[in-house]
Amino acid sequence: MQPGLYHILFISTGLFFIGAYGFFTRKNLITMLMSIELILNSVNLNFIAFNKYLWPNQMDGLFFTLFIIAIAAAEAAVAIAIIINLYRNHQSIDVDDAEELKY
Amino acid sequence: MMNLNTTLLLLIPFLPLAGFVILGLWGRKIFKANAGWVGTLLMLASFLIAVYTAYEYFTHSSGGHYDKIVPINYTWLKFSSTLSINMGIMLDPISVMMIVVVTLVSLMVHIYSLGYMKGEERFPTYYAFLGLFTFSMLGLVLSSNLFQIYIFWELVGVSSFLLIGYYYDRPSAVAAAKKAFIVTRFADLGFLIGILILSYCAGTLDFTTMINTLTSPESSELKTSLTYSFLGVSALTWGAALVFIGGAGKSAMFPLHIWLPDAMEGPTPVSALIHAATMVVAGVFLVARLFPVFSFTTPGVLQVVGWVGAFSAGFAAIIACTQTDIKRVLAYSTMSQIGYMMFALGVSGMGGEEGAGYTASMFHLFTHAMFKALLFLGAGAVIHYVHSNDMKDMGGLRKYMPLTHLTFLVACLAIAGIPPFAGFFSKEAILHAAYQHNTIIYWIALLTSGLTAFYMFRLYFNIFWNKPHQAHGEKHGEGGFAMMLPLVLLGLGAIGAGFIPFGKFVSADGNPLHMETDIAFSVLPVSLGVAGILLAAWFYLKQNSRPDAVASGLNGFYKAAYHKFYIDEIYQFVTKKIIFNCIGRPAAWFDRNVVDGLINLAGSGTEAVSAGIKKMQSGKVQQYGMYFLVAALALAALFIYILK
Amino acid sequence: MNLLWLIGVPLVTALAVLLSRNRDQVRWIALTGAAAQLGVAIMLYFLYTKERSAGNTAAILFQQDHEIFSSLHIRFHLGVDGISVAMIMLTAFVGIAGALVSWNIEKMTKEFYFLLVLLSLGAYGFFISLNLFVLFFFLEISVIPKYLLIGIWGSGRKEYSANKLALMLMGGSALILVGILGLYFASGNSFDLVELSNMNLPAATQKLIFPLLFIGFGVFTALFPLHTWVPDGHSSAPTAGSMFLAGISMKLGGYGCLRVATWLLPAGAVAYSNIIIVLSVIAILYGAFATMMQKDLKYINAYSSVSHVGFSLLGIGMLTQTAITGSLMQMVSHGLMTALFFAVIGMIYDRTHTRMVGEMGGLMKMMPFISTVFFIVGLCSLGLPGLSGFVAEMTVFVGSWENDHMIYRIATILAAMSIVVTAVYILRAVGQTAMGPVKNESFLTLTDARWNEKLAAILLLLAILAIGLVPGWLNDLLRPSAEAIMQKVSAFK
Amino acid sequence: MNEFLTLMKSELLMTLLIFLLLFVKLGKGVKNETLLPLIQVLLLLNLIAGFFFNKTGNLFGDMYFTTPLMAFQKSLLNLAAYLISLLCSGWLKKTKHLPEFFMLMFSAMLGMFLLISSGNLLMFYLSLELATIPVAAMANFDLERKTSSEAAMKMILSSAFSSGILLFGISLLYGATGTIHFSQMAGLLDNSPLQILAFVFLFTAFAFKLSIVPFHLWTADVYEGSPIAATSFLSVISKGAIAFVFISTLYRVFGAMQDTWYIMLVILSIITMVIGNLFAIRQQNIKRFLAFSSIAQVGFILVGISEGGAAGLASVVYFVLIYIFSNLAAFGVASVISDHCGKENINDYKGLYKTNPFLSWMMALALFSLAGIPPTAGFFGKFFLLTAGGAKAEYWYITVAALNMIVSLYYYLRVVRAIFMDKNEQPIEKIGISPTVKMAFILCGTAIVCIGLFGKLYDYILSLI
Repeated sequence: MQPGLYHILFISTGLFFIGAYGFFTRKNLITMLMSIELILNSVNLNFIAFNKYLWPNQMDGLFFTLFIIAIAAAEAAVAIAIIINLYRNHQSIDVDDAEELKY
Repeated sequence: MMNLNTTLLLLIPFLPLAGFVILGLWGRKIFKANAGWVGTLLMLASFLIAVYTAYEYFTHSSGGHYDKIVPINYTWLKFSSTLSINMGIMLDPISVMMIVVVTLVSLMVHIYSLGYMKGEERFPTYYAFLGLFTFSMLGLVLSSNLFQIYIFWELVGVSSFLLIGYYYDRPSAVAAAKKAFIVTRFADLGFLIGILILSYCAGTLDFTTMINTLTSPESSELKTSLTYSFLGVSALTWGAALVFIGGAGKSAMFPLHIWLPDAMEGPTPVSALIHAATMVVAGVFLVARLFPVFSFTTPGVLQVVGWVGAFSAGFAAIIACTQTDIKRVLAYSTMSQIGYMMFALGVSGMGGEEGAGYTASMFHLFTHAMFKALLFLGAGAVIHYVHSNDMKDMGGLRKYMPLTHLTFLVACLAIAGIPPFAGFFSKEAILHAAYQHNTIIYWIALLTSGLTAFYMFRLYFNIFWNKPHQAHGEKHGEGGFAMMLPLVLLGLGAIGAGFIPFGKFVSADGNPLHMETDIAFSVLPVSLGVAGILLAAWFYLKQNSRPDAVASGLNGFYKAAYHKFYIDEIYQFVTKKIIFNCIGRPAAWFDRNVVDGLINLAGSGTEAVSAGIKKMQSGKVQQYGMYFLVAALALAALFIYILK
Repeated sequence: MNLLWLIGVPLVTALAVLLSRNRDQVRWIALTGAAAQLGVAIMLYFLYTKERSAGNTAAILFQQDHEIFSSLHIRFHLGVDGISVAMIMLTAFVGIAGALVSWNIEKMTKEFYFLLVLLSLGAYGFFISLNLFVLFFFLEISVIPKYLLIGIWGSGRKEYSANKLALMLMGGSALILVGILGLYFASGNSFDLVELSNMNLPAATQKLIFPLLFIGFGVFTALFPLHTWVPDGHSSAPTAGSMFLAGISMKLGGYGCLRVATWLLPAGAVAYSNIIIVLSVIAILYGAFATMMQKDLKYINAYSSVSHVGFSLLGIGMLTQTAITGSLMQMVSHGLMTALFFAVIGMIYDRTHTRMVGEMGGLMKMMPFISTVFFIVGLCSLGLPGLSGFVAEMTVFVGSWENDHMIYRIATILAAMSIVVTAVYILRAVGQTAMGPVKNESFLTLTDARWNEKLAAILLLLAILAIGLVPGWLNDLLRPSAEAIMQKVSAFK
Repeated sequence: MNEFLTLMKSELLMTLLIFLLLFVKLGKGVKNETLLPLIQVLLLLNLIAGFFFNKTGNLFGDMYFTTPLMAFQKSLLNLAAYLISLLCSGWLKKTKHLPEFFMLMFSAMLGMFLLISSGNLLMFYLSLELATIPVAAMANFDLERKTSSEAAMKMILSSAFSSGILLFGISLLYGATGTIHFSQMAGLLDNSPLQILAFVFLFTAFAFKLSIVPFHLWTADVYEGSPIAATSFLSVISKGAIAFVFISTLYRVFGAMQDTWYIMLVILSIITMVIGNLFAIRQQNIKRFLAFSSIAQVGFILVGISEGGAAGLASVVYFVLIYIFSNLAAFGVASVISDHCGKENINDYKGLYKTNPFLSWMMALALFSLAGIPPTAGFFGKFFLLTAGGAKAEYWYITVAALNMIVSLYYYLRVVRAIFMDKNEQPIEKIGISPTVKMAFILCGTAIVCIGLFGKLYDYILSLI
């Protein structure tokens, strides 16, 4: 059986929420970043699926995916740099250890 | 026609005003001790013009009938084409009579004070206030407009306040001044509302027009006004009654009389001027001024006037018998005499013989001004000498102050209604009028006249006879010439004023009225008066224990009368306990705590909410994300499922 | 006359004050500015009456119109009628008196005078603007100076009072803002007062917008129950601050209630007149009774202001020509009177360092001038004939009585009852401070008023007497303009 | 080619600046004292250049387009950047990596310029990330400070999460319409549930950047932790740029969904004003305080945006212009004081007037302008926003907005009160202000007082639309 659009959308939505769940629950900053990657990947799946099933004439979705991957890398680079600096200051990459700023 | 110069007329009130302005602004710096002369000379001029005016007016009747003349009428404040407050001068018999009385008594007081007030620190201020008062009183009696009379009414009140409170560092004087002002103010509230009602009904504030409108049965204003009513009483009746309340306040009628005895805190000449001869009769004057309206349109109110007057007359006379402060005795006697004038108006009709009460009332006003001023000035001389108001500190003064003694005796005889002194004629006329219209009032008046003779001679004997005088030895006790002159002049007035054919000049409808003296009728009142005098002599001529015995015999009643029937206490209770505690304090509390509290609550409530939601900003980035996603999904759900 | 003078003079004064170098310069510049402004105001009066007597019957004179934000229909449209002229003169008198009594301010003199001038600038602008936006702009200008004047130079719980005042006035402004925008949209985009007054907006719209504007302006003029900033604000403010607050700022509200709310929304005014009457009668009586219990002179005057201002609101609520004239007279009269009252209280406080009536007594002995003025103002407050208060209150009463219905009558009578209560508290205050024995030995060395204080008091007294003795001129000034407003209203009665 | 140069002028200049700094960095270390004035001059030139040769046109097959209004918006951002470089010069001089800071800032601005001009969702996403990621790095610029790195961490994580959701929305939008070009997309929108879901997700990205409640939670933490220059940048430039983009996206692309977003804006603007105000009341740290105040300000901007036409657009641009001056003046004062003694607490400001009247008046003026009190320009800005927002005659809506002005006045006055009225034994001592900073302050102050009184400006903005 050929997988249809809805199957893929189902998976991508699942991925999205798994990513979100990870972002909300994991305390390690790196893992949180990875969760965000999951969200981005669900988006990538969406784009590709839409491009293939609904609008196969143009490559918009595909290109978008490529850009997302690239930007995600850049974002991760900056994020990791920040996390490293955070580690220097806090001696920890646990998200709950950095909560001086509140209320 | 008569030869009246309007400028000259204006000078009558404005000369005293000039005295007020000049002495008020520069008295302390420039005139100092001469301030009295400035005031007196201005007053003298004013008096002379007033007499001249009166002469001109009364010698130019049109066939015995005296018209109302309004030589000056200046629109002061215009409300609508018909309704405006005018400042004018209206001459008619009563106003002309009044300007003479006012300027005369004022002049006497001015002269008298030259001696009496000599050396006072605020001597110029005193004369300034006298000027202000005289101006206001003259303005009042000359008013051509109902609102004008109210304006001067208030000014008279404030000058009375100033003069009562002249010794401003005495708390009792300040309290008395306040009381006088506030009580009369309370009555003025009635007056004001009365004015509003009457002006609305008549469509004008002008006396002449108003009286014409409200007394001619075919005028449309009257017809429509009679259709208005409130609580079953017609609007006009309310208006007239309220105006009378104003008059009753100023004239110290029961129950608004409580300020008058306290007002004796002022310098004695002031009491003579304001609280005996002029200001306190303003209420009588007011009723007389609007008499046609009272008489034609609201006879019911006139009944009330009669009863209130009669009751006050008797009531005050009883209290007067028990007081020991000589000025208070005089104050209650004033109240009693004004009661006479009031009920005389109350029992009067409008025209011809019916109007005898009106003429009698005015006549009594006139003679009373003479002898009551004289009594006060005499009492002032006594007080000046013994430095006390209490009759217990006096006695046997006849040898030390013979002139004062003599004039005081004349005045006492006059007020007691012994012929041929002035009081006899006017009182007789009043009793006559009462006899013809209302027997009960007549009997009250008769008894009161006996009481009057009693308490006046109680006063007289206690001051001049009774126990021998000790304190000052052989020293001569009379004041200077300035103080004696007015006594003599007023004494002459108290003797001679009764012989004026008053009815020829003053009557309710302007037509001359012949007043006969019925000897047979006079027997009863005169003998009652003589009885009163004899009784007083029996009690007080020599020091003895009879008064105390009688007082303890009448225990409860005497005490009540001595305490002025506790009216003051009732007022105290109402003001302090009810108004202050039950209205003022709660209002202030309510404002600070409830109204302001609500406003503050808005502030503190906001702060509380703000503190309550601070947890939302937890500082945890994961929670932020959660809010973010939930909010996004909720928004989407809202628009997809609910607000399609 | 070019009305720009009226805002030009204070503007120049403000700048000059900012640029001046020392305290003396500041004071003299401010005084000169205020005097010049008084001159301009009086000149305006004469030019106005001249124009009127020459037969110019236009509702609003000396109009000028400049574009600002043309796309939003915001124009710098100025003009005056009798009401504005009267208010401008009031402001000028209070302004110069305020400058005079502040002569001895030590702390931050420059800033003080600058704010004072700014405050008066707002008032002048407000009274001459004929564009709702400009009017609102000038109304709002005066909020911050008030806040700073109280907060910096005040006494007592000054920060609290300043905050409360600023926030409550801001609340009022917020309602006004909504009302103005409402008018703007309802009228098809117009801010112009003259234009709006000639439009007959649907009655439903008027009834919707009227309360917003009336309550908004009502906050400024101490409409019950939104008056609570008055006692605190007035009592904490420095002398000149209180004078400006009570003498000018509260009048902005009254003027707004009339000029904006009533004039533009006559149907609304008619619909709500009963409520206004009830509220103002409550304010009159309740203010008077609350005053009776006060012990601090400034609180006494502040609460009595609530009561007195109630008369001008009552006049507006009554909606008769005479009542409105009376209401305006009351605004002018109360402005002068209360400014003088605060000035005198300030003078007393400067010397005795207390404002508690219980601690004073017999001041007449040491300061006859101040005590006499105090007494005269008191008399004005209790409505003594010959002084301005009487004329205004009586006009309100007579005007109110013109209304036929029993409710109006009863309201008038209730309002009139306050004259007794007023007498009670005024005489109490005067009796306890100026009269009676001297309670405090140290007071015996106190001195009477200085030249600047005397001048200030005399200027205000002259104005009070000018109205009280010869009210005709003020009546003639205000009545035709009140009539113009009434013409709009009577169509809906 | 010619067209390319003129139309993309702002972006090209920005790129030029970035490369210039890169070369500076490559060469021998230039001292901050010499570099900073240079950058300031360059920024001024950049600002001036922004006012010339502005045309309408598009490039790269509709991926990029510009109009004079957009050029004006970019100039406003340039102006803000120039002011920041002046006002924060105290901190900038002390920072170790000055060229890097400006490089990051210019990159972010380049992203914003492209964002404003983007005609395509891809372009939009790319430039949005370009406008965001460098700012996170800027937030981390006080490398040794714990709060700074915490702020940066929160910023980068939140924005990454937000862009995830944005992308999910974009993907759905792509799925629903089959295009990523704005011009084509506008005609294809039909309010289907999928589109609404996609739109809401897209909307959250704007909401996040504009800090609309409840997407605002990162704002206060990041503002407080970041160095003041970064905070000013975030609160003024970033917000202004996103507001411009937001409004043009809503109007041009999602015009068909106006019914939906109008209600959304009404709801969110009210929540934003209320919550922003309520939080601002309690704040002690001046930066955090200004953060919440700026959230409340955004609520007002939303009121203006909700109008949906030229008046809304013009009033927002006008307001942002005023907001730049007002907010930067406030941040400027905070920055001067913070540099001098490290005090950022409102209580430390007590008695400031005694020692520093100039700064005090500046702060007061700025706060009054933020509160919308005349004669400051803020009054005009707020009034016009409400005028625009009230056009639908929803009285209760303007009433709520107007009532919020009272609450906001309350907390602005708190600062004024501390400065002018409260007593303090040890107030902040007298601070010497360098001429450039003073000039910037005077510029801000003059603008705050005069912009409103100079009415033509608003008409000019309107004429650009």
